[in-house]
Amino acid sequence: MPASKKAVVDIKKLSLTFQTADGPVYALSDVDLTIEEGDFVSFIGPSGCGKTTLLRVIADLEQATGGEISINGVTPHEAREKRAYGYVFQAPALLPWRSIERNVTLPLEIMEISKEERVKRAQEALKLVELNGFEKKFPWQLSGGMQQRASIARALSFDADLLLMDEPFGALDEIVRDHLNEQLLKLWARTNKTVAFVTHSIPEAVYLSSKIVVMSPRPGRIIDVIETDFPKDRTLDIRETPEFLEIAHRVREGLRAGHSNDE
Amino acid sequence: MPASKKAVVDIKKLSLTFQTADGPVYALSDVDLTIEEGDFVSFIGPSGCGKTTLLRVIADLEQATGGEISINGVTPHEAREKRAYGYVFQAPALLPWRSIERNVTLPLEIMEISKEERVKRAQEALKLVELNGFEKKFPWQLSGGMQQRASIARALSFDADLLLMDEPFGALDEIVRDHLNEQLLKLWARTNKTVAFVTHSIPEAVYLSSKIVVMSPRPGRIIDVIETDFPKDRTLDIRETPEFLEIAHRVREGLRAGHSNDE
Amino acid sequence: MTWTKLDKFCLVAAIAALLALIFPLAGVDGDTGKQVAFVGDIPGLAAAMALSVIVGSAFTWLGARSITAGMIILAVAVFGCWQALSVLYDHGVAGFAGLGFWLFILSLWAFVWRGIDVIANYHSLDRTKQHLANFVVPVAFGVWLLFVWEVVVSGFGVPQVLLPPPSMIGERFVNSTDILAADFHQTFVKAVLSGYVMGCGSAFIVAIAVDRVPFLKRGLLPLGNMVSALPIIGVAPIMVMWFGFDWQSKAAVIVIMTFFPMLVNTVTGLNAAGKLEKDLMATYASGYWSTLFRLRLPAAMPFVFNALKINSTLALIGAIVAEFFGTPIVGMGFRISTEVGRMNIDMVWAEIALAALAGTAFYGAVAYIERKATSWHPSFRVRRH
Amino acid sequence: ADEVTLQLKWVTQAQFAGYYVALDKGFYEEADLDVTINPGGPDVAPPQVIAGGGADVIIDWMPSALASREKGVPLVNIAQPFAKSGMMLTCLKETGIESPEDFPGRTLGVWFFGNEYPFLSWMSKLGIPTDGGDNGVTVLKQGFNVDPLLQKQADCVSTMTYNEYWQVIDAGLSPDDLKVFKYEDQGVATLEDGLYVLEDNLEDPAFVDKMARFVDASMKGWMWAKENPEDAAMIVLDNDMTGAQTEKHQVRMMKEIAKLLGDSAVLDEAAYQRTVDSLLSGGSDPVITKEPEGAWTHAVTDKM
Amino acid sequence: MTGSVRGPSTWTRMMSGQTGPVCVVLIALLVLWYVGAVFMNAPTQIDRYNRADQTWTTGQLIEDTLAQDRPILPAPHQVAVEMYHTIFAIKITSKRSLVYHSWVTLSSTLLGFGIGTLLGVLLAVGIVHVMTLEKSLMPWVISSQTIPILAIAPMIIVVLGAIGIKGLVPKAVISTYLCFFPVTISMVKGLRSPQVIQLDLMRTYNASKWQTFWQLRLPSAMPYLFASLKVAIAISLVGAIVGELPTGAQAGLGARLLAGSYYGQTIQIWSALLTAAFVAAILVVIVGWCERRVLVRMGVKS
Ligand SMILES: Nc1ncnc2c1ncn2[C@@H]1O[C@H](COP(=O)(O)OP(=O)(O)OP(=O)(O)O)[C@@H](O)[C@H]1O
Ligand SMILES: Nc1ncnc2c1ncn2[C@@H]1O[C@H](COP(=O)(O)OP(=O)(O)OP(=O)(O)O)[C@@H](O)[C@H]1O
Ligand SMILES: Cc1ncc(C[n+]2csc(CCO)c2C)c(N)n1
Ligand SMILES: [Mg+2]
Ligand SMILES: [Mg+2]
Repeated sequence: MPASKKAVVDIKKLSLTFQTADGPVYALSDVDLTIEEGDFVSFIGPSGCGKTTLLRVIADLEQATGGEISINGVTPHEAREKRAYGYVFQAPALLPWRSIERNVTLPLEIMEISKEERVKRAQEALKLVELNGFEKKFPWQLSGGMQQRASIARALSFDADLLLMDEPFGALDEIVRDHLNEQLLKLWARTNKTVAFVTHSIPEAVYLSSKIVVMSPRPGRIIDVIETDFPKDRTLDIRETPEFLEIAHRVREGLRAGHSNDE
Repeated sequence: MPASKKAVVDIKKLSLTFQTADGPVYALSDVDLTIEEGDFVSFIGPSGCGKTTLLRVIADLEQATGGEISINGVTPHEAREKRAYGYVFQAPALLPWRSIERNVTLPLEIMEISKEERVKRAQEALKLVELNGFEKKFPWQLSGGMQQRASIARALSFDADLLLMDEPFGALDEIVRDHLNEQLLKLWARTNKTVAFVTHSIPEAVYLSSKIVVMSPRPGRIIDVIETDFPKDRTLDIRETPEFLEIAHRVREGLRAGHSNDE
Repeated sequence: MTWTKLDKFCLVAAIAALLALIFPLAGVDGDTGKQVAFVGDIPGLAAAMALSVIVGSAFTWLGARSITAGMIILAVAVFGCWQALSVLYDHGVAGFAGLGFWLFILSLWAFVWRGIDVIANYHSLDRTKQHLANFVVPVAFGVWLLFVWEVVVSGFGVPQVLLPPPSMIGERFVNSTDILAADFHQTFVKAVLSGYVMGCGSAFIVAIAVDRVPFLKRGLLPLGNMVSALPIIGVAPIMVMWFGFDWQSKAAVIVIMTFFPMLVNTVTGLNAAGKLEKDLMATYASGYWSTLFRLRLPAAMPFVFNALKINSTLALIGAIVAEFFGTPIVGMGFRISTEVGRMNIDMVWAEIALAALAGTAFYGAVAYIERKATSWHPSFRVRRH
Repeated sequence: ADEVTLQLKWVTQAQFAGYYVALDKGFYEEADLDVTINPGGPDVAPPQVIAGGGADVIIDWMPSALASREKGVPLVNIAQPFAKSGMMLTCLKETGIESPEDFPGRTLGVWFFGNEYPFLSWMSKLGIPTDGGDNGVTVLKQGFNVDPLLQKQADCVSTMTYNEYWQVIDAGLSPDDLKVFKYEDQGVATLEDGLYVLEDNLEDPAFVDKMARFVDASMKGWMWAKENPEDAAMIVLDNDMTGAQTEKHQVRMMKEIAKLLGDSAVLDEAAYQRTVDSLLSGGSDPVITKEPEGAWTHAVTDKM
Repeated sequence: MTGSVRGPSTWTRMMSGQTGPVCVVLIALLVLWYVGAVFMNAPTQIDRYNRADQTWTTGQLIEDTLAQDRPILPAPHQVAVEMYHTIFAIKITSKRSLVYHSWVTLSSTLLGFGIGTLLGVLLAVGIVHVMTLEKSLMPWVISSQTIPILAIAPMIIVVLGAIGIKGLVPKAVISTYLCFFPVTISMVKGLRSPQVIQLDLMRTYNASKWQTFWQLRLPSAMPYLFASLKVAIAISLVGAIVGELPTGAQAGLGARLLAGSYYGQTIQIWSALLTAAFVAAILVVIVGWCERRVLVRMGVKS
């Protein structure tokens, strides 16, 4: 790893325990991780292992109970105040009383960006996820997959340098998913954004990432970090390469090991 | 196809149109399909193409607006009254005021099965989906994937000959998913149940099915029916066979054709 | 330290207390033409004011965030309140309170608010401590309101026949327990409870019947909404005319008042079960009653409890009002309307206090049962924002 | 002109015709007064209103006024236009009540809200407990009308000669069906409808003068009303904002009221003393506990 | 129309809507009312016959019970005639016009409703945003409603009168007191109704409290607000009527009710009561109409 690269997310011995009525839930324990500028990091791990929780800690939506974390050298709280990142939630979280376009412009409105600019950027983002033509529709008039795409457009619209995406493509069929994977890769290659990406799909993780983080079941720990060296402008074809299959195999093994740990 | 086999689901020229405020929505059109006893039929197709709707018609939760359909030779309505099938919905649909165990025993209670028997069967079903130990928890205390598994256990608990499953494994990670795939296959091989299964995952469809139905975007039509002849006791290894890859390819092509039709 | 970080409430408290030391404590007695009292003559009050200045300025800079700080502030406030009362009654300021006195009350207000604020934001994993804090906050707030009432009424010399001070009401309350008990028995035990049970019970049963017959649902509910908008004042004399003077007519008024909220809520609740859940029951070919008991009634429970809570306050009010239109000579409403005419306003307020206590306890009981019975409902889970 | 606010004890009706006539016929204006008449209602306590500063002078019954005086509202009677009491207890003949001796065991309707004092003194004079026991009477708090009698929920109800009695008659009963006990006849009459002001105000000669003009003009109104009952009733009707009163009822009421009026507004000391004695004799629970002092004055009527 | 009827008949269409069933239920109620009137008025009527030593037939009895001057339960047509006379057959400026009285009541209702709604919303905003307010104030907001305001309404009128506030305002104060409560309770619920994920979304934008309020909390609370406004407007009418009782002879539906019961004129009571109910219904319908307008603008599924 060249030391020159800037660390965007720097996590040291992070742990998080939820206090619940039934006693504590250990969601994350002893997580060490550095995400560098321009990285595309995928998180993969069994359901309930703490992927979402980790992303939420990075986004200052959850407070760690131990360890240290800094985003661009400042605390997550300060980073949030600087609007340092865009977040795509596991569920679409669209506001039902706003049209698709106005949902996409919501963050821009809050950041007090001028009207024309807002509309322009929304157009671009919607085009990227192939939702142009649906600007004036309301969320309930769209299928679940389309809603999820709208929420991706919303996160892209304000061009943050760090993208946090929590299973953004979970509700989509394979074809659309492939297409969006390609779009996301293109965007990444073009803009040098840093992406943290949660997924359940091993091929997707391998295809998209520059770094794959494999997590173990609760309490979430990192059991493997796999670096890939496909070029940034990779295409779908790489999925057939032995290199790809090998990495996929390693991820699968890691996951399996975590699972057997569990039981 | 040997004519001797009994047709469990027999659909002829089925179509379904929703009347909505914005005009009619053509969800299904001209669907012809026979599902025979012991078949494992997967439905695959783009989001919003009518897969769920078709399953709902079979389950008598939706009335077709044209064509004919019979289940075991009787109407869907009669079949439902005979409790001919178990249904796993796309969402978990657990009752929040019942513990996991009591959610699983719900259908058994309705069918007036004795208490011990109920508890015994619930135990088995929960074990199958690896949720033993969570009997006394309430739904909101479980992660999304666990809830989905509980709902699968509920459908399995009462041993119907026909299983209708609508994307049951959508919210699960690959390992759990593989595991449940295996369990489902075993169950199918052992009991000669008939299964209708909706999925977005091509490998899953190919791996599980004896018949894959590829559907086109709205109005949902069947554009390809692919029969596989893997043995019933297949293992995960078959995924590497050329035969498997070839079928997967054919499904993908079908889907892609449907998509381009669309745009 | 910047200005914005200063504790503004403590600052207000300190400044107001300081000014209170300077401005005249009380006005001039109209008859004698003499100043009523000076701060300098009352060491207790002077001490309390000085203490307020010191503690206020100290916490202005220190910031009052810890629970100990809150306790200290509240203790100072309690001492101040005690001194203020003593000035009013022992030094004859009642009726003549001046600017200095009111400034001191303002200072106390700032203290009390800051103290309550600290305790309200207290979080503890120890359940008993948390419960204690959650209990102290509203009680302290209520006591403060009573204090303000007392001070304002006495300070301005409001005639007792208009509004008596709480101390007088409390005294009357304690001295008239036998009358209050008899009234409570007549109004609450006889009329309210029976009317409540009959009204809610019958509405619940009718709701289930209405739900079975969609025709009734469409025909009855819009009318039901209209009837619940009927002013009961009009209904009460009619009920007295029909059902006589005793508790039966009050129960009838309560039945009318509680019927429609319960009906409307239960019917809504019976439709609250999600489509998916209904489909699920359909796949089991579950019968009407089975679905009713296993799905629809449990799903309706939050709505039913909502109505039970609304009705718990409505019932008491209904009974009291109905008693204005004719009663035997016992009962809370009877007492209120009679004692106003006799200028025993303190007794009136003692009855009102009893009504508020009974109503709150009734509401609290229903809310407690709700919490136990529908603990699965999302609104009872921990809120994080 | 001097402003005067008068608080009535009850709703607008011929019971207060004199004041409305004086207003309508300009008698107040002639006396250089600008008078506002506030009607009362079932829950308006005139002593409370005057204590709160909502009126300069109120109309009240003497028992209630004296009781309020003990409670700390220093009311003083300045004039007493009504010389006789109009209260009575009206019973159904069919119940068999012939005399007060028949009361024990019966159910009687009584007005409360400060109007119960005459009844309570009467009962204590008779020695009949009012707690509902076997040898006592069961008391009901009677509502706004005479329904309890008509529907036989009570054996007797309180009525005024000028008002509720006629409602009973209007409901279809004839005087022969009824047995009435007038408080006047029973020797327990107390003074009704007097004018009361706050004691402090009387120290101000200007106020006394104003009141003198007010009482004088009011009495003019009363005399006019007595002479012209029909016209007086119409004036009352004009002032009734609810539009609920009927001419027939008000004319009849005016005629009955005329029988209660005295010749002048001057309080008769003997009548006052009778009222006080009756109230003091209330047994264990008298309406007033001690002989009131300064509860009346002739200062105003003397200046007329 | 000839030939086959296409689609459902007018009858079934009417009955599957709301108007049909409502009419049927109304007719049933009317019948019940007549029967009730006969039965409740019969004893006094028979009494009257007996007193007059008159013989009577059942038919005559029924006829007379439905035509009494002061019935215990007036017959619907008696009320209807009275309402016709006092609403349509009389100048609306007359003191006998129910339109006039309704207007008097309505003006204080609307004033009280306005203030009450504002107060209710403000309290809710405070409670949702300030933890201290929630913990200290909320229990008292609930307790405040267990005080029988109806019983102390006269004192409120007197006290306010004592400090020189008279006329419309005291009545509106009582309306306010009654109607702020449902608004506060539902608005607290409504302002808290955004899902956690939506609040998190606003957090990721570092939206200020006010931005979150305007963009998220307030729109989410709209359905709750309107549900409570329907209750509030009806209850504020009740408050205005209650406020009119102690001021006895002054105008308004409450004064009509009181005068009616003072003179045992049941017909007048019932017509005032029904008028009040109609006014309430119209107010609720107006609120419902506003609700639909707002919700449509918010793109909610119809
Ligand atoms: N607010 C909370 N209170 C208590 N426990 C929680 C809370 N949020 C999450 N958890 C628990 O923490 C663990 C990690 O949850 P998290 O949502 O991060 O899982 P995940 O890896 O995102 O799972 P999935 O793939 O299903 O989304 C889970 O076991 C969950 O039950
Ligand atoms: N009740 C309804 N009213 C109107 N349109 C409906 C209704 N239910 C479904 N549809 C429409 O019918 C079409 C088919 O929906 P369906 O739910 O069957 O899709 P699906 O294939 O299951 O999609 P997914 O993979 O997203 O679950 C969709 O376009 C949907 O919008
Ligand atoms: C609640 C109530 N209180 C008193 C009366 C009786 N009343 C009618 S006129 C009148 C005299 C007022 O000067 C009185 C006392 C009533 N009908 N209802
Ligand atoms: Mg997650
Ligand atoms: Mg589907």
